[in-house]
Amino acid sequence: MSLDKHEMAALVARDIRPGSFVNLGIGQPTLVADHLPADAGIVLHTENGMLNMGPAATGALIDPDLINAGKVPVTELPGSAYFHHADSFAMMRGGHLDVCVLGAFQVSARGDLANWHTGEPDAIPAVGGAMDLAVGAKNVYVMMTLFAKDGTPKLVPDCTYPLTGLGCVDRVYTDLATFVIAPEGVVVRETYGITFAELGERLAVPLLRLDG
Amino acid sequence: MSLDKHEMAALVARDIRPGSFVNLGIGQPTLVADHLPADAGIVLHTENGMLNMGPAATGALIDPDLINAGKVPVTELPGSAYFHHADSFAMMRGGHLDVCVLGAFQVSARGDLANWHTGEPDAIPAVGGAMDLAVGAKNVYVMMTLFAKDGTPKLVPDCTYPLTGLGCVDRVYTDLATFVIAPEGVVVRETYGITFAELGERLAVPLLRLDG
Amino acid sequence: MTAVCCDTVAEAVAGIRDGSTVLIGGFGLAGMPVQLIDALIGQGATDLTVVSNNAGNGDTGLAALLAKGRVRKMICSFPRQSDSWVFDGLYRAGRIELEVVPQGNLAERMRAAGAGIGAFYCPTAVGTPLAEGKEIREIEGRTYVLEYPIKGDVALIGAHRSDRMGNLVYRKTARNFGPVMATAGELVIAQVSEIVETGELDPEAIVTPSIYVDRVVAA
Amino acid sequence: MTAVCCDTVAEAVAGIRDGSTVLIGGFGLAGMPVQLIDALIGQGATDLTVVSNNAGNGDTGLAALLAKGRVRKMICSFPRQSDSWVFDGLYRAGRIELEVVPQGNLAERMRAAGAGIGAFYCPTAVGTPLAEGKEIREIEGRTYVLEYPIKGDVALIGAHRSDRMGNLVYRKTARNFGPVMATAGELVIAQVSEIVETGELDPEAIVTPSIYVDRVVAA
Repeated sequence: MSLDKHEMAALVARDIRPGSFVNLGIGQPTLVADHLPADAGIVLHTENGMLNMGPAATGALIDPDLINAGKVPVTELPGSAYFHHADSFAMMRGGHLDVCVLGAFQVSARGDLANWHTGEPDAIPAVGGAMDLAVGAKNVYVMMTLFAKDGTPKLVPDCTYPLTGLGCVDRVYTDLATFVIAPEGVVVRETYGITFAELGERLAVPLLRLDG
Repeated sequence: MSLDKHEMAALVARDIRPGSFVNLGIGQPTLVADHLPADAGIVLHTENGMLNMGPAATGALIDPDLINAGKVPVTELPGSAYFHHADSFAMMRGGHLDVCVLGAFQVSARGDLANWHTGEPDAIPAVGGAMDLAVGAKNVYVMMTLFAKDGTPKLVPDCTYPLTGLGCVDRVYTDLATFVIAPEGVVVRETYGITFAELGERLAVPLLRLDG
Repeated sequence: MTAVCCDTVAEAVAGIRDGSTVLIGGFGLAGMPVQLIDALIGQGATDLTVVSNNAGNGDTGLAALLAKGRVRKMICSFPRQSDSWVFDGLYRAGRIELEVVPQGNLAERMRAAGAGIGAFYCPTAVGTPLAEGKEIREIEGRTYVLEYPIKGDVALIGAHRSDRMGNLVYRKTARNFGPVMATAGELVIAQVSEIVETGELDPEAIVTPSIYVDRVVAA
Repeated sequence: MTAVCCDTVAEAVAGIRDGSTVLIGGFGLAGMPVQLIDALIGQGATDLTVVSNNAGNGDTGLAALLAKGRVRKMICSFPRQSDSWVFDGLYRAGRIELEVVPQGNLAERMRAAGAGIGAFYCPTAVGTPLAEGKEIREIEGRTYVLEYPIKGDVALIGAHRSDRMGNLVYRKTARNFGPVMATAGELVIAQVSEIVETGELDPEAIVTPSIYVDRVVAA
C-alpha cells in the first residue's frame, strides 16, 4: 500500500535522532512534528527566530507575536529561545541544524532540489527561506509524492524547474518509496505498494537497491 | 601656556555634542569622560561590549565581570546595554559611533593615523581595536602631545610608524595647538603658549589659519 | 545621537523624502509597524523602494501603501501569499518592480550594511536563477555568491518596549527583522507598545541598543 | 545535538585532539574559562593553535598553557600586556607563532565561520601592515580587505548560567567573545557558574541558544 502524508511524516520522524535540531518546512513537513517522540528531546527551529517551538496554538493560547515560518500561531516549550532574523539565518547557513525537512516539486538524481518556483512565466517568484535551508542544514530530507498529479515523476535525472539548491538533498521520502541520494547514485531504501522493478520502469533515474 | 592632559581632555569634551555616542580610547582619552557635562546625555561605548558605561568602579562597586577596554573595573549607568564582541565591532565599523578619541604616535597631514606600533623590530605587535575604531567612528579625534620626548613632531607630512588607518583623523588636540584635518589641509584652530608662526617653524606640515 | 520620543506617529515619520529606500520590519503581521506605515501613507513620500520580507497582506498597512502607488520597487523574499492581492495586481500590471532575495540574504545583506561590510561570499542560491549574473567564487572547495549590502534611508520597525533613550526589547517571534533593520537604516523609527523610564529595561536583555534608534513612538 | 551536562571539567574537555584550533573566550579575565583551561592543561592536548583576544595574563590559565609549550600558534588582537610575560618570553625566543588580528576582524571572522560566510570585504586595516598581501577591492568608492573565517575545532567559553539544554546567558562585559566563539567552534564547551532547570531562563534574554553548545559544566 502506498503511504499517506501522515505515514510519510512518521517515516521521516523515525529517522531523526534524539537531541536533534530540526527545521520543518511549510506544508506537509510540519506533520513530522506530530510523530516525534515527546521524550526524544528534539528541538524545532523556525526561521523567523525561535528554537524549541511547541505545537500550534489554539484558543486562548493564540498570540499574534508567536508564529512559525508559515505564519501559523504556535506555542513555546521550556528552554525556547528567540533571536532575530540575521542570527536565525546565520544558524541555518552556518550548518548548525541537524535536519531540515522540505517539500519539493522535483529532486534530481544528484540531489538537486527544485521547490520554490514552477517556472511558469506568469508566476510571481517567492523564495522565502528555502534556499537558505537547502544549503545550510547538515541533512536535507525531502517529503513529496513521487509523481505529480499529471503522472510525471518528481525524482528526475535533472530538474526542469528552477533550482533551489545544488546537490543538497540527502534523502527523499515519498508515498511509494524512500530514497537515499548517495555518492554512487539513488538508493531505494524501502518501497510501499510498488516493487523495485516497477519503480525502475516508472522513473528515468537509475536506481540502486539497498544491500542487506 | 601649553595645556596639560586634563586641559586637552576638557577641550575635546567641549567639542562633543550632547546626545553623542562616544568611544574613548585607552590611556589619556579616558580623561575626556571627566569633562563631559552630566546633563548632556553623552553615551560612552566600550568595545568589549557595552553602551552607557559609567565611571571607574572603586571599593565594593568593583565587579570583575564589568570592565572597560583598558580592563579597568567600571560601572553601569541607567540605560546601559551589553552585547557581544561581533555586535560591538559591527556597531563601530558600521559607522554608528559619533566620535572616538584616540591617542597617537603620529598623525599625518592627510589624517593618516599611527598609534599601534612603534615600528621597532623587537616590539611585540598588538593592535586591539584601534584599527576598527579608526575606520568606524564618524569623527576620529586624536589627543596627543605635539612633540615626542625627543622633540620630533608627531604631526607629520607622512607617518613613519606603521599605520593604523588611512585618512581617518578629523581633529588633533595637542598641548600646544588644536588642528582640524580638512580637505584643503591642516587648519590650526587654536594655539596655546606658542604662536602660529612658531608652530609653522617647528612642524614640517603646511598649516592653514582658521579664518574668522 | 540618542533617540527622540515622539508624541504622534505623524511626528515620528516626518521628513521621509520621496525616492527613499524604506526598510519595513515584520514577518507577516508579527512585528509589522502598522501605525508607522499608516503614518507614512499620510505623510506622502512616494517613489519609494520598500525592503520587507513580504509584500503586504490584505488591504491595510504595506498593502495600502502599495495600493496608493507610492512604491516603485519591492525587495522581499516572499511576495506571493494568500492575501497579497494588492501586490499581485500591481506586479501583473507591470506597475511595480520586484527583487526577490532569499530570506537569509535579505537579513545578512542588511546586517552587512549595518556592520560596515562591503560585500560577502554567501552559500545561498549557488546554481539557482537568483544567483544569475552575480560573481561566484570557490573558497576551500565550496562555491559562494558575492552579495552586497542593503542600506535603508529609513527603517520603520515594531518593537515591544523602548526606554526614553531608545533601547528596545521585542516580544517573541515579532523580533524577526527589527534588530537587523535598526542597524541598516540611516533614520530608524520604532513603534512600541510602551515607552518606559530609562533604567527599567534589563541591560542584559536589550536587543537593539539606543545607538541604532533615532525616534520612538508609543502606538 | 542538545548539550551534555558534565560533572567535572575533566569530562568537559575530554577528547580534545593534538593540533586542534581552540577558541578561548574572555577579554582579560572577564569571561575567561579558567577552569576549562586548567582542565585542558591536565588533559594533555598539544600543538594547539589558540584563538583568544589576549595571550595570557600572569602565570595561570592561558599563560600556564603557553608556559607548558602546548601552543604552537596564537591568533589574537592584543598579546602585549603588562602581565603577559609568559607569552612575551616565548615570542622573543621564537618558540611561538603569532598572528595579530584587529579585534573587530577577530570577532567578525569567527562570526563568518559560524554563519556560513565564505569571506567578507572589511574596511579595517586598509593601508596598514596588517592588510599586506591580502586581497583589496574598492566597492562604492571605499576600499576593503578580503578576510576569511576563523573556525575552531573546539571553543572553550565562560558564561554566567546555563539551563540543562545548554542555553546560555552571560553577565555584563564578561559576555564579550563567548557568543561568537560558540557559533564558530565545532565542539563548544561552556563553563558556567550555575546550571539551572530548563525553562528557568527567560527565552527573550538567552544570548547563546542551545544549538551552539555541546557540553556545559558548572565550575
